[in-house]
Amino acid sequence: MAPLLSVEQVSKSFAGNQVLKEVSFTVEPGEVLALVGENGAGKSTVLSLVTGLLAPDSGRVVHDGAPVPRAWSPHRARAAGIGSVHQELSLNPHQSVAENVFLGAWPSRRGLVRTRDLVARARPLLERVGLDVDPRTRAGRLPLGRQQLVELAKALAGEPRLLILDEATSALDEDQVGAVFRVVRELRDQGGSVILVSHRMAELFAVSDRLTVLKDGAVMATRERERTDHDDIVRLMVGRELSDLFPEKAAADPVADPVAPLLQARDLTVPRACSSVDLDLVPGRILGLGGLQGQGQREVLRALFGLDRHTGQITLDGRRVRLSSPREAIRHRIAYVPEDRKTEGVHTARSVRDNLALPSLRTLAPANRLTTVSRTAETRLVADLTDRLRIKAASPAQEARRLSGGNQQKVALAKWLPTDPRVLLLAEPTRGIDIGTKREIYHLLRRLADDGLAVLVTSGDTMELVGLCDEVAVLYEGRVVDRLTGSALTEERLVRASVMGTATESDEQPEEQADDPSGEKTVLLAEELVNDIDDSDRPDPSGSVTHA
Amino acid sequence: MRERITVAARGNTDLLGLLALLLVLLVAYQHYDSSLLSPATVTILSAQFLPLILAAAGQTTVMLLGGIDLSLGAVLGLAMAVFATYEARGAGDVVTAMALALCVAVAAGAVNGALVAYAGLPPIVVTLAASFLWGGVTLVVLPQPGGHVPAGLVEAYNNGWYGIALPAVAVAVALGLWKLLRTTRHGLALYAVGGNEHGAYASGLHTRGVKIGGYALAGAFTGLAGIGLAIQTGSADPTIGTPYTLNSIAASVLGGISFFGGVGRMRGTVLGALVIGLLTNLLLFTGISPFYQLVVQGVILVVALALKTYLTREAAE
Amino acid sequence: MSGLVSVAALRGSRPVWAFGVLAVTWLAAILFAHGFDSVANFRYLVQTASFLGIVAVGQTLVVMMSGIDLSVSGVVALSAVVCAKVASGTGGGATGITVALLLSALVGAVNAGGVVWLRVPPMVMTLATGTILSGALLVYTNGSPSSAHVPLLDSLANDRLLGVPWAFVLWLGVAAVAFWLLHLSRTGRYAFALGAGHDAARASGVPLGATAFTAYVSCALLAGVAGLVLLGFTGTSSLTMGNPYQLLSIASVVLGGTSILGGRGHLLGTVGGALLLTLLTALLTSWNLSEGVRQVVLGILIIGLLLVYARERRT
Amino acid sequence: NVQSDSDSAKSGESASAAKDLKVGWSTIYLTPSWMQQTLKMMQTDVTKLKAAGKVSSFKTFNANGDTSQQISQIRAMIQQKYDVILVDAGSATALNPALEQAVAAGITVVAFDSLPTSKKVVRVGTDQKAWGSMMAEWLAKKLDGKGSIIAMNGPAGVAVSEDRWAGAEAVFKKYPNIKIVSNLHSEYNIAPAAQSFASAYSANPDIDGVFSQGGALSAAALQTLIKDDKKLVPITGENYNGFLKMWKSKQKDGFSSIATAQPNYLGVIALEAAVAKLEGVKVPQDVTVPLPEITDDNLSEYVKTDQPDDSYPINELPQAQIDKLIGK
Ligand SMILES: Nc1ncnc2c1ncn2[C@@H]1O[C@H](COP(=O)(O)OP(=O)(O)OP(=O)(O)O)[C@@H](O)[C@H]1O
Ligand SMILES: Nc1ncnc2c1ncn2[C@@H]1O[C@H](COP(=O)(O)OP(=O)(O)OP(=O)(O)O)[C@@H](O)[C@H]1O
Ligand SMILES: [Mg+2]
Ligand SMILES: [Mg+2]
Repeated sequence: MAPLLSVEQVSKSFAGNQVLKEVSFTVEPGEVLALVGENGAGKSTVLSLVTGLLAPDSGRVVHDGAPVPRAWSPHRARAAGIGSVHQELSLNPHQSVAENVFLGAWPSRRGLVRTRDLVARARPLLERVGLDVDPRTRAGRLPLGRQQLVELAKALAGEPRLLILDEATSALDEDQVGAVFRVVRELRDQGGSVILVSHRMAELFAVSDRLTVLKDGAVMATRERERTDHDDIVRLMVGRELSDLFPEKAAADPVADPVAPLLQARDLTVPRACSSVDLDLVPGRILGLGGLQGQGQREVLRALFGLDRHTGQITLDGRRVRLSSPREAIRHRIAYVPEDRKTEGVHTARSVRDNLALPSLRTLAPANRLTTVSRTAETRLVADLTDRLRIKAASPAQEARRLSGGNQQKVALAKWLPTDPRVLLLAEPTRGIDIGTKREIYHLLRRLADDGLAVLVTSGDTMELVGLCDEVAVLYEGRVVDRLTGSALTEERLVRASVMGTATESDEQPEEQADDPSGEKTVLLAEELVNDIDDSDRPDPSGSVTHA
Repeated sequence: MRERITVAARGNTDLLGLLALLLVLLVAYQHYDSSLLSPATVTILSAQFLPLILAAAGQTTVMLLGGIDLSLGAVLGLAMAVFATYEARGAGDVVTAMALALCVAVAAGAVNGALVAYAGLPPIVVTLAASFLWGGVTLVVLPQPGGHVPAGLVEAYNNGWYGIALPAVAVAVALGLWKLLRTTRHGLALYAVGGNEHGAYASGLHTRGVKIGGYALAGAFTGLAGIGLAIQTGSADPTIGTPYTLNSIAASVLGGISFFGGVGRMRGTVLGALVIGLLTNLLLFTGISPFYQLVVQGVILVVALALKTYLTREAAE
Repeated sequence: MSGLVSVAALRGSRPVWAFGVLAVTWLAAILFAHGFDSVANFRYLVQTASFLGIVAVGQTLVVMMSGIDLSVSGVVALSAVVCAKVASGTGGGATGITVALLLSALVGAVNAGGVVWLRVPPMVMTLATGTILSGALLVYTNGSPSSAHVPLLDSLANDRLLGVPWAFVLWLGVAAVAFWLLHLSRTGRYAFALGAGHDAARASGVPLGATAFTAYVSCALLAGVAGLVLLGFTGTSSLTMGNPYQLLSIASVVLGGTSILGGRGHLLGTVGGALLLTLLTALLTSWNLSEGVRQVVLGILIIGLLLVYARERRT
Repeated sequence: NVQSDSDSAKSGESASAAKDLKVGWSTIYLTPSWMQQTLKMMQTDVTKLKAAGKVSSFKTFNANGDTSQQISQIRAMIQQKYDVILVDAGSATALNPALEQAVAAGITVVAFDSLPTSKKVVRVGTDQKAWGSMMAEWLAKKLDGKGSIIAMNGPAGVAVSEDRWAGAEAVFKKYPNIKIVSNLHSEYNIAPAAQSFASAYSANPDIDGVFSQGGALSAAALQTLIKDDKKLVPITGENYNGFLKMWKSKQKDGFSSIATAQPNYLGVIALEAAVAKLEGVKVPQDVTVPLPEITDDNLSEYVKTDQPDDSYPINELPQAQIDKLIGK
């Protein structure tokens, strides 16, 4: 049978920098192809050629047996049955979910688009992706993960035969991922095809039939799923073995050997997001905030950085502090790596150099704001940081938006290090980050903790929380429902607490998660749990989460 | 049900505020001019406000696309000039003149839109340069005030036609058409492109076409405003349009249109324009010294906007 | 290799383009237009460009942090009118200048306050302060602005230093200080960061208020300086004397390659932009065209030039 | 037709009713000093008329350059039942419907200075074309009918400026040897005028004269020549004090000029005309006030060295002459 899509020998350069080198791969009907590779390997770029966002310099894309026309565009691609969820969200935050689902192809009767029609026709699509929101909600009011699901519904609205998911699950929690995979399998079973990009190995192995590995813009290999494993793929991607993804945890046991907390939050409440949260951030330890997506994790972090208005007491070194603005927080040596790195984490239009130097300008020009910034000190600082975090940039003068996502993330983190922070707040620090870089970041965080920092991390990735953190507080509808440490910190208990919203008592038999590097069990577990629990019991963060 | 009402109210907070402000103004107005609600006064006021309302509608269309139109005044003047000079040549056919003026304004808008869509220049820059361009063309068409509009038309517009306030009807029709357009794909596309241009493009929208269309539509509104002004004044004046640029921006912003695109409603703009119009009239009635009129106008604009920002921020939190 | 890199960097640099276009236009004017080959003409052009240029330098500071100042026209008039009135009254020249500059700075502070604290969009805020200013000036002067001859301002506007008009020297001096502020100092970095993204700047600890105040106050101060120089140049003040500088200062900034959206550009480009705009206007004046055609040509020229080097990249 | 019938009926009935009149003045600009001076003269006259019990109130409305707002002002005055509307129009044509509506409502409307084209209102003004031709004629004679000149006009598209130029152009057509090397437009504002004059002048340094149709423009041109120590060619002018002062101080260096004035007493005449009309006087539709002529000889009667540059010295017009102009 002829492949549904074949990419043949495509090359692409941006301003002289070749990012795709004669890349070829095919997708058969009824197949799920996973595209894997490090950040910046060229996955999104090659998919952009398929979806018509970009045109190749050479080579061609053959769809449905014929090369795509020269004037290939997202419009034509959509019309030809290619649906896509891009890495960057393409929703209009100001329009309703229903309007977004049919964006560009609104069904109309006699030229008029009726809201009632839109809503009625959006409902089944939203249901299909496991999204329980009012289709009339403004898309911008939804948390990121739900927005990604709206994107998926939008892609499905075009009734695609080829579905492209470029990190479409990066902001999803486990049960949402489960819903996405249901859709993927459904589509495959009906003879459709899917191209999947993800940095979560577990997901790739859970649904894909074949995996194509890209490295530095070239195809390294394509493997059948049955004939490969986690380590093999990682080796192809990174070029070497990757041992110990997660670093050793902190040696000290907090119960036996209590250390005075550095930052204490009591009764922390952010209106309509979280209430009465108590947290202790201890130097040398990494605390995780777990839970389903949108249970207030994000707001806790934002409140601690002075970005969201809150009530409650926060003490630092035993002294009450008011954190009413980021400047206040920074003065107390708190650093924050935001979830939305493109708008809050880095200045995408500014150079790597400018980004890295920005929080340190005080030390680079110490006297006052009118002092000249020392170029030599700045150069030294930038060189040191790019070195230390292995930031891959053509030069420090390169604009941040030209970096791969992973390297942008590193910049967002690296820029705080010279400010000598004591508390590090990280929201989804490895979202969209390749496994090699993830490992680097985990080890970096542990080193920072060992140096005496107190670290607070949110993540939708259960495995990450379990592997990285010394303790995890599970949030449910804005409240801490469980705290897991030591041997109680397992994926199973974490998922259970997240979904049920209650503390699980003791565990009879903690599962040996370490043996399951693919994490496939967790995904399946989540799917099971989702099916068990009646939808009405589950929290509905829509409308309850505001974007400041 | 109650929830619905609160939802609706929350969505309209700024509009409710504006509406309240408008009511206050109307009451104050009534105090000075007890004939406020008589058909004659309605005619007079609507004749007076039509150009600003329509110009603000044009500005709003561009702002919804995330742009801003600094050439609006010039295009308004151009439409006015074309309309009135065509008449003066004695062709006598008002409809042709209107169509011609409208076409010119739409074309000017489309040129602006094409420059924004294809040239990759920020709208504020394009339209600033275009304001010289269209202002110059206006001077070529009509070097000095003049032109002619049939007296009957002027009379009917300004004093009513069989007791009907024609300008009010025109505004209502324009708004109705806008509402209709809002519910077509084109209208939704306008908001989609204004809200997230790249996303809209990646989702398969012809963003460039939508932009050009939107600017052309803005040109149509502006052209109608120009024609209205020509009929109101019975003539054309190449320099009369200039103040409309900034006034239309003020009305739109007051009406809740965001500078960043994708947010706002036309009814807000209409309210904004009415508030500005009534307020200036009211200042005339109060007999405040002309020296202080400018000060008061500026202060009120700032206070209204600051208040609105404050109130809507509270509501959003 | 590094030579190659710098050539490429130069080609990508908009201010360089602005000066390139300026040089080419000037050369063309000297070769093909009548009267542009004299020293006197050159001198006059740079002198008159200075008035606009000083305002435009201030405007650059505000635009760079993604604001815009439409009140500069009002401030130019304010400073000239106040200085003239004080100087011709009991105050004397020095007091006049001081009071004028203080008031200008105050207007800048009000602009910044409105934008930062009241969160009124810059365009509307500065428009409103401009309107308020013209009303306030009416009240202040009771409608009759005075004329005054302040010797310092007279020689600043009209005399020359080694054949170079003092006004031009002043402009370059002002540009140098602004260059340092914007491109070398910490505040400048903050301004760029703010212009490149408000949220990221806030989350990085950029002092939003202080930066905005610095930018708006500097801009208003420079508009005030321009008003003083104009007062020296014409010997008289009027309530409308700032009007031409409102939009032309913005046009200069943009022609100088600074992004109107902020966060990108170079102060020196504005110097080139103001010179270019003055030269273009002079060139158009020297052709005997009707005013309408002149404006059409100017509009097309500006768009054309911007298309060459001031396009914003997508994505 | 019907309208003029009711109009005359009204004026007949109110023949003796010039008592406690409510007077309003709508002006397109209030900021220029010419307007300020006009306002002051009018206020003085109002005080007199109030003392005589003829006028009860006088209000000024400033449209600040926005003609549409001026229309609102006129409508507001109609609604508030003013007896007299005075107007300095921002557009030659745009106010016609509003003004005619005021006339139809029985209000006495008198326009002055910048006039609307409507034939239904009393218009007190000077002949702008005559202004242009007076200046042009003098300049042409001064240059013996030949030479190159720079022309300086007000903003393009503004009636006053276009009219003055039309008058001048007609004259220059008669002198084929006078070459207009550059025809400038600028606001009636010294700085931009100086800027555009300087660029035109440096392109044509060998001109023999300057036609200017506004005082600030003339001052800008003369100032440029003086500053650069250039030959002081004849420049036509206006009673802008800054210009008059320079003229006077350079007279000994051979500078020669002619100037006229848009006299500030136009406002007073308009006011008096309105009152007279309400008293039953047959005021002519068009009151054309003669243009004063300021020459090298009578210059010292006008120039006021103790007053600011930005003022327009003019001697008051004797009451007798006003009465004659308005047909008393
Ligand atoms: N518009 C652009 N201009 C210049 N370089 C670009 C552009 N888009 C992408 N690149 C570069 O191309 C390379 C491939 O980027 P791409 O986004 O395809 O990577 P990716 O494999 O999707 O990475 P990630 O996993 O981080 O999403 C990167 O080095 C990136 O810096
Ligand atoms: N609104 C849009 N948003 C994003 N991409 C677009 C948009 N419109 C067109 N494109 C794509 O951008 C690419 C560049 O288009 P095109 O070459 O026509 O632009 P251009 O005017 O030459 O601009 P540039 O020179 O900056 O690339 C094309 O692949 C086109 O499909
Ligand atoms: Mg990618
Ligand atoms: Mg291109």
